Amino acid sequence: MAKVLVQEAPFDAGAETAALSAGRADVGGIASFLGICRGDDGLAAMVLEHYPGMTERAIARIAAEAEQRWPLTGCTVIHRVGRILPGEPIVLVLTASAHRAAALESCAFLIDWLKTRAPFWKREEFAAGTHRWVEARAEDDAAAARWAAPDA
Amino acid sequence: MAKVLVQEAPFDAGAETAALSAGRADVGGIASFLGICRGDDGLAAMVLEHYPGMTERAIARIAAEAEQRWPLTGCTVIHRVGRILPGEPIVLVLTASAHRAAALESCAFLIDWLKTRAPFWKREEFAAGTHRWVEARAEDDAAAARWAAPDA
Amino acid sequence: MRVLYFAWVRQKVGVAEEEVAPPAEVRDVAALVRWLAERSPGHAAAFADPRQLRAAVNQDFATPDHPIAANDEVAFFPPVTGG
Amino acid sequence: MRVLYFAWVRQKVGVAEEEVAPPAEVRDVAALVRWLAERSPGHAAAFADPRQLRAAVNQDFATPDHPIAANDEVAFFPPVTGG
Repeated sequence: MAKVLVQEAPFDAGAETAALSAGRADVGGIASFLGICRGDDGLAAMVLEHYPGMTERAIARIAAEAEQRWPLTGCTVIHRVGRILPGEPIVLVLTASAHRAAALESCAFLIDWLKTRAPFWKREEFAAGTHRWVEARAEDDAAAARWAAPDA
Repeated sequence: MAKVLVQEAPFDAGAETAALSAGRADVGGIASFLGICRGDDGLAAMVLEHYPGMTERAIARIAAEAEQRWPLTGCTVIHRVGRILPGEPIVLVLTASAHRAAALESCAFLIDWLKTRAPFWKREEFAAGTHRWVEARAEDDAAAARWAAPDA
Repeated sequence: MRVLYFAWVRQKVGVAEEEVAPPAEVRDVAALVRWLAERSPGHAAAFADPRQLRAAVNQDFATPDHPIAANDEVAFFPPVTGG
Repeated sequence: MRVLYFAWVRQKVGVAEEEVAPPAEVRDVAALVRWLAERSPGHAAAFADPRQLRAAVNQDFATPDHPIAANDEVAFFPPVTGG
């Protein structure tokens, strides 16, 4: 059963990682992906909007799919919302398993599916005072499609 | 230029991760793999031996290959040696890039090549007082071969 | 029926959510889109190109032919861009 | 020539390293293995099955046909198991 959090507050990636192996000796590897807000093109801030209720539900479903496909001993997904500055973390995906391949593959799977199946929207605010909604990228759809399933 | 450390001391995965994005806004994602000592079959400790000098050289070469294949903004590899207890971390691989695919793929590449190309040897010590050298696994060779290069 | 809007769909419609009571012949998501588009110039702008919209019914992604009922929660938004 | 041994190769040989001066006709890694195997029962046991050994010359992995010279550092060990 994955730990899923959607929150405005920053998170402690080190503490979350340690929690997945604390007090147990069956974890051989923990893979993680930390998504960070880049400061391209004079970006002043990223504002992340989401669909409360559906977001948690969608992430839990994606995590359950990962747990069905790979033998995980733990899985944590934390996604921030609200206003995020360049250099600040946005999302953390952690997967733990007895073996590294399961951890690495499921981590890549989770972030690819999160990008295309969880209801978040990013608005970029620029130093000049302008802003724009980030558009979905065809590469993200292609990355998610690599993991195609009957329900995809 | 990757940061490569071979050491007996534990490492701080959170601090190493933070260091890859501190003070810069061009990092979009950091992938990591943390290898942990499992306590299978009554394992009391794992003792890691290495070839001082060649180890650092081999890891630096593997990291340079990753930096040539993917557009990384940073790369850190820390591998512990000496006596390690079940539940303790053994190895940390971190890769940072503007985009997640480069970070995720290069992280998987690094740990796969580390397993087959860096001169470390593991001896397992069991509660009963017996010990045995860990044997190389065909799966590790197969995983490394996925990334085959002209020099592989 | 509760209808929610997110991102630029919300900005164009002008509200984040509203209670609506479409007539009985509005039976699926596609019909609801056509019916909502008539409500105001903001709605018309938001729903001008349905191919740019995604929908959820009761917090699950839904296709245009997905049936809707009086007590449903229906949401409209652009393709997602999280992660 | 400095020769290093690691893991069970070291345990079987009984020392971690030694200085050796093989004759001039010992020109490659494979010949050095045959020559070292004669030095003691421990060496013979360590080098009994060369297919289970890996070698490095001057800290780079080397194949059996890799040439060796007087000032080289040559190492023998089992397949690696780090990570």
